[in-house]
Amino acid sequence: MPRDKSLNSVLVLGSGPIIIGQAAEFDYAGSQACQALREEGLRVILINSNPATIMTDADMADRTYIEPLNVEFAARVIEKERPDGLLATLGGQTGLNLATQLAEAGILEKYGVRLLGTPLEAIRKAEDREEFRNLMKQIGEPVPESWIVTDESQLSDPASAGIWPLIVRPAYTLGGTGGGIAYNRDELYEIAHRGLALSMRRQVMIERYLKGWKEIEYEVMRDANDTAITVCNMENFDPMGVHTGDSIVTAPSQTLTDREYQMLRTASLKIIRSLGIEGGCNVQLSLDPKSFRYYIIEVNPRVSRSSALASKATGYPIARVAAKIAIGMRLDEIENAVTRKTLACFEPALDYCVVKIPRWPFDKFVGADRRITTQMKATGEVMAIDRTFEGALMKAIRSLENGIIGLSNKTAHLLSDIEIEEALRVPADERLWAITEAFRRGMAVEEVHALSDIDPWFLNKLRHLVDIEMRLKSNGTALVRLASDEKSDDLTASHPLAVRLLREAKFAGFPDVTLATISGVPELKLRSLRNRLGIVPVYKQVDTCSAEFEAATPYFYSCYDLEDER
Amino acid sequence: MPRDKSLNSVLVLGSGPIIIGQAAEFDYAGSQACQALREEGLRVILINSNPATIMTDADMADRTYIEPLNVEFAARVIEKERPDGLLATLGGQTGLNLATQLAEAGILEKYGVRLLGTPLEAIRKAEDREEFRNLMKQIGEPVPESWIVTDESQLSDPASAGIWPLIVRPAYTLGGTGGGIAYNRDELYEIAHRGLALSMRRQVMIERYLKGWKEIEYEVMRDANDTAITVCNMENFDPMGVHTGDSIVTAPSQTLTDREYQMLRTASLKIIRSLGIEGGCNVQLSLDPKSFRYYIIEVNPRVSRSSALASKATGYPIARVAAKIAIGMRLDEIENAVTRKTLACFEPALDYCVVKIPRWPFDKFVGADRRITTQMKATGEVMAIDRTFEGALMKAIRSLENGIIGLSNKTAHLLSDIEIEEALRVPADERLWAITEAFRRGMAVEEVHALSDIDPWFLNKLRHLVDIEMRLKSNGTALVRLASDEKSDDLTASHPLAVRLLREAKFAGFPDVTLATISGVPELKLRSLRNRLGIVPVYKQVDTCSAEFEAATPYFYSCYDLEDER
Amino acid sequence: MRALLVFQDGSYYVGESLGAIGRSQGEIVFNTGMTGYQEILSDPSYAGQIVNLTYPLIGNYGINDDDIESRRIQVSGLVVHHCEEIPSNWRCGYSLQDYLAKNNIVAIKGVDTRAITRHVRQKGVMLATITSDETVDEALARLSKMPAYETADFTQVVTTPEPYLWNLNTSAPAPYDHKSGRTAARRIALLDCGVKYNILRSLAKYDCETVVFPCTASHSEILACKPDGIMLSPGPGDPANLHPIVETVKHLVGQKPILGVCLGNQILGAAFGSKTFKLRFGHRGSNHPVKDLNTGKVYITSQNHGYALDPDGLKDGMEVAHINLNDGTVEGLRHKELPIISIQYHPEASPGPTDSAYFFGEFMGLIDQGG
Amino acid sequence: MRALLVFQDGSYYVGESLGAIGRSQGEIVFNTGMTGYQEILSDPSYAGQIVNLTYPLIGNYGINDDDIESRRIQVSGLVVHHCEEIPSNWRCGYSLQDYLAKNNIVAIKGVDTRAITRHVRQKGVMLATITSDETVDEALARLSKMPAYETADFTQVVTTPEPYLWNLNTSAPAPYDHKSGRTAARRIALLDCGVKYNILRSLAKYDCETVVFPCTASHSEILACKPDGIMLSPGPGDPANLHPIVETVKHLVGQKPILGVCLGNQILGAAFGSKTFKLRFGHRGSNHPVKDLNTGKVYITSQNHGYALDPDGLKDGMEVAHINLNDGTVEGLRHKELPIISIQYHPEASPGPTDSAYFFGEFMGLIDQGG
Repeated sequence: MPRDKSLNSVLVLGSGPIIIGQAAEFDYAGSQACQALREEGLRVILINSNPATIMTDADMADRTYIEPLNVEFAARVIEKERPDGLLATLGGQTGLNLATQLAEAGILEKYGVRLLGTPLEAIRKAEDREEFRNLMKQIGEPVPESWIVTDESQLSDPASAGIWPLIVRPAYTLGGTGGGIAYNRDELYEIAHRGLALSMRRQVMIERYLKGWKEIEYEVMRDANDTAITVCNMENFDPMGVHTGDSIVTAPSQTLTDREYQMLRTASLKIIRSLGIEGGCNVQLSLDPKSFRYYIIEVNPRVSRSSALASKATGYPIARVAAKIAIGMRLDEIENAVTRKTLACFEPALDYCVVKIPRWPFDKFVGADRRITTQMKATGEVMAIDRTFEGALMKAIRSLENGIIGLSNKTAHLLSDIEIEEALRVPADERLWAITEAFRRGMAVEEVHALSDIDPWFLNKLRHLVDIEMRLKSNGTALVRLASDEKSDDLTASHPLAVRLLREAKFAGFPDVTLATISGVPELKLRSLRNRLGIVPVYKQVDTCSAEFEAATPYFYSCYDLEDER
Repeated sequence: MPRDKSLNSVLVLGSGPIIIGQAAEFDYAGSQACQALREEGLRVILINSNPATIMTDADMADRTYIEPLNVEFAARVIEKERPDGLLATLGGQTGLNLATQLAEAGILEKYGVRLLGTPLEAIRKAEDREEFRNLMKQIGEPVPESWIVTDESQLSDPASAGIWPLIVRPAYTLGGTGGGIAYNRDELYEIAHRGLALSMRRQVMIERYLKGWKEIEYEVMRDANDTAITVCNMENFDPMGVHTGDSIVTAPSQTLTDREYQMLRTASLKIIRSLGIEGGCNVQLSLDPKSFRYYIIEVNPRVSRSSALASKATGYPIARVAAKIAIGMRLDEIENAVTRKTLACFEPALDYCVVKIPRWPFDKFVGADRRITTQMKATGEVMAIDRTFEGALMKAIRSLENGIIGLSNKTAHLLSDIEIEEALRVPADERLWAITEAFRRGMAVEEVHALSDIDPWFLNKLRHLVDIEMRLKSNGTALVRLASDEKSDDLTASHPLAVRLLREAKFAGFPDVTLATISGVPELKLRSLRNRLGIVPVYKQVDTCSAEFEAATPYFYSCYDLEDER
Repeated sequence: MRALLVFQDGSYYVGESLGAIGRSQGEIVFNTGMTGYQEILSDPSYAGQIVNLTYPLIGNYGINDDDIESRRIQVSGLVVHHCEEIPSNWRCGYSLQDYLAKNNIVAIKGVDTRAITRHVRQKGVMLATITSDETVDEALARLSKMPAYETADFTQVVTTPEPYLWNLNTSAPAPYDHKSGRTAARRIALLDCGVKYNILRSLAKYDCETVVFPCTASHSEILACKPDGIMLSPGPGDPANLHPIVETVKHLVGQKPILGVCLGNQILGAAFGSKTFKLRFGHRGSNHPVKDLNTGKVYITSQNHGYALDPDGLKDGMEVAHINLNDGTVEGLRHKELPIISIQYHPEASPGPTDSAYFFGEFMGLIDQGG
Repeated sequence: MRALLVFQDGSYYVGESLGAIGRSQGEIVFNTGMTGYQEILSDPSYAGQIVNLTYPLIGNYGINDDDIESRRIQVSGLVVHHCEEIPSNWRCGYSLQDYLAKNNIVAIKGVDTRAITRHVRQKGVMLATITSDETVDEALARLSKMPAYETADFTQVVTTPEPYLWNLNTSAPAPYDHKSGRTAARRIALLDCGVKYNILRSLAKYDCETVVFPCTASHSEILACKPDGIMLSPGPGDPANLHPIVETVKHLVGQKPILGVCLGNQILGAAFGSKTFKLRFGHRGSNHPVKDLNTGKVYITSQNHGYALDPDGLKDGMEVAHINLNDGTVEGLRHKELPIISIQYHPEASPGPTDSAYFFGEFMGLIDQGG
C-alpha cells in the first residue's frame, strides 16, 4: 500500500536535551524521519528544544518550533498547524511520553490528529510492567518470575517456586540499598526481612536472578500489513546485570547456534506482532548459556539507542524505514537505500564483525561510582567494524579517545591479584583491561569466566590478543632482525615465523605504535617493513547484503584482507 | 572569490564519541559542513567512529569510513582517497588535534592535502598558552596577568604587581586540591607555600582572579579576504568561574551598553584577524562590571558548542558558512540561508531573547560533586526563545525535562537560610532555584548579588517572577472570582487588576499548570478564561534580521504578543 | 598448511588448509547466512558444491550432535575466512576443524571470502577446487577435465538407498516395514531427492509419520504405503536431469495432496510443463524476501537453490503463488483446483528463519480437507 | 496608562504610555540595532521621526551621561516592546523612562514592535503618532492635517545656532573664537546638518580640532577658519530640500579635502549632479554590509538613512565607491581626482560597529597629502 494519501502534514516530536542514556541517536532518528517524510511529499512540522542538534536546523522541517516538549506547547502547535498525523516513536522516551499525554488530554482527538506508527495501546502494553507480563503470558513468551512482597508471610510464594537464585530489591529506598541475592530459602527470608525494614513503603520486589545469562537484542520492524523482519541481532559482551548501553556489544551475535538465533528471532517477531507495533522495536532477551531457556527482559516499542547502533552496524536505515511505515507504506514498497536495487524488506546479512564500546564520563566525574549496573551511565559510544572480533575491538578501543590505545589502561597493572579478581567480578568501566591483565598474570579463561560470567568465546579472543602481545615481547630481537634485513629477496622465506607473528598481530588489530613499543622496532621502520611484506589494510564496503548485490552507497571500513573494493 | 576550483574532494573529520562537554553539536556542525561542501559540487570523504550520529548516515558523504580518528587510520584513508583538502575545524577538538598530528607527521604534505580553513599556525597560536599570551600582547589585547611559580622566592613578582585577588592553583595535584584565593600578600604566601608543598612537581599557577566579572562570548567569522563579522554575542548569567557550557546563557548580551558591546566586538574581530582564522571562532571575554576593563579569556579557533547555540539562537548557519569559507568562498558570496535574499555577510539582528540552560547528569550520578566550576559537567542543553527574558527562562526550565516546571525545584525550600546563602555563593546545578527561594524568603536583589555576583539585571528578572508568584498566591480568590464570572460582557472592565495579573503572569511564562496550582482555578477553566480574555500565544519567526527582510525559512517560537506570523 | 582455492576461470586464492588434507572440487557457491554452518554442511542440496560462507567468523559455537540435517557432511568443500579453534556453546561436541577432519572434508580458511563472493556474483558460479598439494596450473589442468556440474545427477548420490520411516519417536531414520501400522495421525510419503531431517522433524510435529522413499521409487511403490499426502523434497543439482522423477510425479498428481519444496517445487513445475534455468549465482542464505501473491504478505525465507522455474510454460491449472522480491523469480506454485502446493524455499528452516513453518500447516489443511 | 500608536494608514497599536504623557508625531521608522538606544535617542538624524526599536528589551542598562550624541533627545517619539524599570550598569545614571519623562518625550511601550516593523517593511515609512488622550479617529484626523515628513527641513532644527569648537580637551561644545590659534595638528570645518558628537570625538582622536558651523554658514565663512579639511555631517530629512547647502558645498569643492558622511554623502552627490530617492523603509541599524568596490572588502556598518543617491546623474569625476550588499544602493562616493570622499554610513559608529573608523584615517591621509 503506498503512503496514506489522506496525510498531508505530520508533526514530528524531537527529543529535547541530551541526557545520560539518550544521546545524539534521537537527533539522528528524528532527522532521518523528517527527511523520509518529506521525500514522500509530506509537510513536516517539528518541535524541539535542543539547540545543539542538526534536527533543529532550519532546513530539516517545513516548520520548526523551538519550544518545550510538553502538552501545553505541543497542543498549541497542533491547534495552529492542524497536522494530519503525529510521529512520536522517533524521539525517544520524551516523544513517546508526550504523545501519550497528548492523547490522554484529548488533544489528538480534538484536532483530528492521527498518531502514526505504533498505536498508543501497544506502547502502553510494552511499558506497563503488569500489562506486558500478561501479554507475554498470553502469547507464551517467558518473562522472569517475579513477586511483589509487602509482608513476610508472602515470602512463601517465591520460596516455594524453586527458583534460585532470586534477586531481592527493596522498593523506595535511597540508591537501592538493602537488596541482595538469595541462593536459598534462609537467605531469602533474611534479605527480604532486612529489605522490608529498609523500604519506606515496606515493599520488596523479588525476581529470578539471571546471573551469567547472555543478553541478546533484536532490532525488529513491522509494517501495517504484518510483515515483520529483524534488522540486526546483537550480543552483549557483558552478561545480564549491565545495561546494554553500558555493555560492550557485538553485532551480529557470536556465540549463538542457528537454532538459538532463530528461537530468539522468532520470539522477537512474535512480540512485535502481538504488540501491533508499526515501525521499529527493540527486544532484549536473556538466554541461559546452558540450555534453550530464555526470558524476555524488555521491549522498547520505538526506535532506540540500540536501533541507531543497529542501523550503523548493518547499513539499514531503521528510522527512515520506520517513518515510512508510519505513513502507511509497506516494507516491500520501500527501497533499500544502500543497494538501491533491492527493497527494505529483507534482513541484512553482515560479513564483518561490529564492536561497540560505551564512552563513560568518569574522566569528568572523578568521584563517581564507576560500577556499571542496570542504570546506564555512558554518554556516548564508538563503533568499529572489522573482519575479526579482535580487529574490531582494538579499533573501537582506539576510537574511545581516552588515551588507551590497546590492551593496557593506566591502572590495571597496579592492582593486586585480589583487586584484579574483584575487578573481574564487579562490572565497571575498565573491566576489559582487568581481563587482559588477568591473562597476563596467567589466569585461565575458565577462571576469568567463573568470576565475570563473560562467555568464554569473548575471553578467548582477549586471551588471543594477550598471547600475541606476549609473543611480540619475547620476539623483539627477531622482529628487529627482520626489520633490519635489507638483503633478503624474500623476507617471508628467510624469516617465516617473525613474518607470521607480525601478520597475526596486524590482523588482530595491534597498532603500529604498540608493535613498535613492544618490539623495539621504530614505528616508521615497522611501517616500511609492513609495506615490503604487503601487510597493508584494504577497505571493504558495508552493503547490508554480504556482497550478494551491488551496493550504491559508499560506506567503508578497513581490514587486513585481500581485496580492496574502492 | 568563488570556491577554489583546484579542490575536487575534501576529507571531513568527525568528532568521535560523545563525551561530557562535547555533545551532538559537532555532529550538527560536521553534517552541515558535508552538505555545504556537496552543495558546491565537492566530493566529501568522511571519517568517524560514532554510530549514534546522523553524520555517519550513509548518504551524508560521498564516502564514509567507520574508523578510529587517529593518524594511522586517517593517513590510510588519505593515501587511498587522495583528497585535495582536509576540513578539520568542524569536528571539535578531536578533529583539530588529528589535523595537527597529520600535519606534524608530514602526511598532509606527502599527499598534497591542503588544510582548509583556519591554518594550523593559527590553531597553535590560539591553543598554546604562551603563544596566545604573546600574540595578545602584540595586538594590545589584555589577558589576565599570570605567573608560574616553582619557588617561594618567585612570589615577589605577583605580590608586587598590585593585583588582588589572585587565584593560586597548584599544578599536578589530584583534583586540583590545595589552591585558594589570595586577597593580600600574606594570604598569597600562605596559600602558595601550601600549594607548592602539595604539587607533585612543586609548581603553582597564579593568576588574576576575575571574581564577579561578566563572562561574554562572541561568535565571529572571517573569510580569506579578511572580511570579518560577529554572528552573535552571548552573556552568561553566571559570572566568571563557571564554564560557559555549565552557565545559563542569554543571547544577545543584556547588560552591555553599545559602547561595551562594540568594544568587545572590536576586540573579538581584532583577535580573529590577528590569528588569521578562516572560518568560525569563539572568543570568550571577561568584562569588569564596574569599568571598561576587560580580558580575553579564551579563544576556540573553530566551531564549538557555543557556535551551535549561536547558530540556533540567530538562525545563522555558522558551520555551513565556515565550510564554504574553508573552500575559498567569501562571506559576500554565500547566501543567507534563512532570508534567501540577503547574504551571509551581515550580522544577525535578534528581536527576541534566547535563554540556554545546561542539562546535567546528576540525576544519574547521585554521589557526584554538583558544584559547577571551570570544567564542564553538563551533557546537554536546552534553548528557549521568547520576547522577554522571563518567558524564555520559564520555557527553558520546562524544556529541561527534569521534573521542574517553574520557580521551585524539589529541595530549595528544605534548605536553611544559611544553606540558601551557601547555595547562592557556590555555583551548583540548581542555584537558579536557590535564588528564587531566597527572594521568597525576602532577600534583596543586592544581597543575592553580593553572594552570587550575578548581575542585578538577571536577579531583578528572577525577583519579578517570584513577585508574580507571590501576587498570584495572594490573589487566588480574585482569580477564582474572575474565572467564575460568566455574566460579565467585559471581564477586563469588571476585574481589571485580576486580568492584569493574569496577563502579566502569562507574559512572564507561567505555565497554566502552575497558575492553576497557585490560584486554585482548575487548569481547564483557566485555559478557557484565557481564551475569553484573548491571552493566547502567537508565533513569531526567527529570521536573522528582526523582520527587516522577508525570510524564507520557517523557524518559529511562541510568545504572548500581538501578531501571529504564520 | 598452505592451501589454494582455484577457480575454473584461472583466478585463485591462497589460504590455509582446514579439515582434511587433500583436494576437493565442485561448483563454488556462496551462502550469506550468519549462523547455521553445521546445517549447511549437512544439507544434501549442497552435494557437488564448495560452499563459501560470507560471514567471516565461522566455528564459534562448534558442532553438536543435534543440528545435523542428513546422515553425513554433504558439501564437497568449505571456504571460510576464519575458523574458530576454541568454540563456545553448551551443546558443542567438537570444533569445526576437528569435525571436518574427522569427516575427511577438504576445506580452506584465511581467504578473503568477500572477494570470493564478489567474484562469484560477477562471474557466476563455476567449478573450483581446494587443494593443498598442487600448483595453480596443476589444479587448473585437473579442473579442466572435470565434468560440468550440470552433467551429474546428484539426487542419486544423496537419496536414501532404502525407504525409511521417521516419526515423533525417532530422531533418526528408522527402518520402514510396509506392513507396520500407523503411529501418527497422518502418513506422508516423501520422495527423497536430498531431504533435510528438519523436514521430517517438522512433519512429525504436525503429527505425521513420514515414509522416505529413494528418488528412484515408482509412483506405485509410493502409493503403496497409503500416504495421506506426498511430499517432494529439496535436493541438489540441475532439475533438467531429473526426467524419470518428473514422470513419477506426473503419475502422483491427482492421487493425493502434494507438497513440493525447493527441488520439489521445480519438479512439480516440470510436471506441469515448465522449464528451469540456471541463476547466475543462485539464492543461498537466510534473508530472502518472498511475497505470497495471494495475501500480499512477505516472508523472510531460508533459501538454497541455483535454478529457477520459468513460469511461462506452466499449464494444466498450475500457477505462480510466490515470488522473490529481490529478483522476481518464481518462489512457489499452487494448483487452481488440485491440492498441490509448492515453494522454492525452506519451510523447515534449519538454518534460517522459521517464518514459513506455517506452510506445513497449509499442507495439513489440504490433506485434512481432501482426506 | 494606556497609550496608542496610530499610523497614517489607519492601523494602530495599543500599549502603555512611556515617558511623558501627551502626544508625539513624526515619520515612523525602525532600527534593528540590539544596543545603543541612548545614542539613537540623541542622534539628530532622527529629528521628526518616531523610532520603533526592534530589540524587545530596552532600557536594560539605563542612561548614562556619556553616551549622548547631541545636546538633546532628537527623536519625536519612541516605541518599545518592554522598557526595563530597574536598569543595571555601572555608568547608569537614570532609567530610560525617567530620562524620557524628564526630557518630555512621549513614548509607548508594551506594543508588538515586530508587528510594527513588519508593517513598516511592507507599507513603507509613514506618519504616525503616539497619543495617550485621544481615540484612534481623533488621532487619525490630527495626522491627516500634519505636513508630510518630506516638506520639512529638519537640518534647520538640529543644526547648531552658533559655530563652536571641539577638540581633545572638550567633551562638549566649546565657544569658538575665530581669532584663537590652533590647538591640534589639523583643523576641520564641519557643516552641521545634525552632527553626532562621536564624529567630533573621533576627529579629535586623529588630532583634529573641529569648528562646527551652522548649516546656513556660507562657504566663505567656513573657509575663513582656515580649515585643513571640510566635513559634511549627517543629518535628518529629505536631501532634496537642501538646495542652499548643496550650493555652499559646490563652492567648497576643490578648495579643501572634503569628507561627507550620511546626509553629507547625499549633499556631495547632489553637488555632483545626482538626485536622491526615498527608500521604502530606509536603512537603520548596526548590521548593514557595505562593500568597498575598490578593495572588494566588506564592512559591517552602522546606518541611519531614509534616502539613497541615484548614481546615474553623477558627473564631473565623482564615482560610486561603496555599495550596500543587501539592496545594492550607493553607500559611498569618491572623486577621481579631487580629495573628496564620502560614505552613506557612520564611521563614528555610536551606536554600532566601529569597523569604518578607518575612514577618518583616510580623510586624514587626503588632508596630509593635499596640505
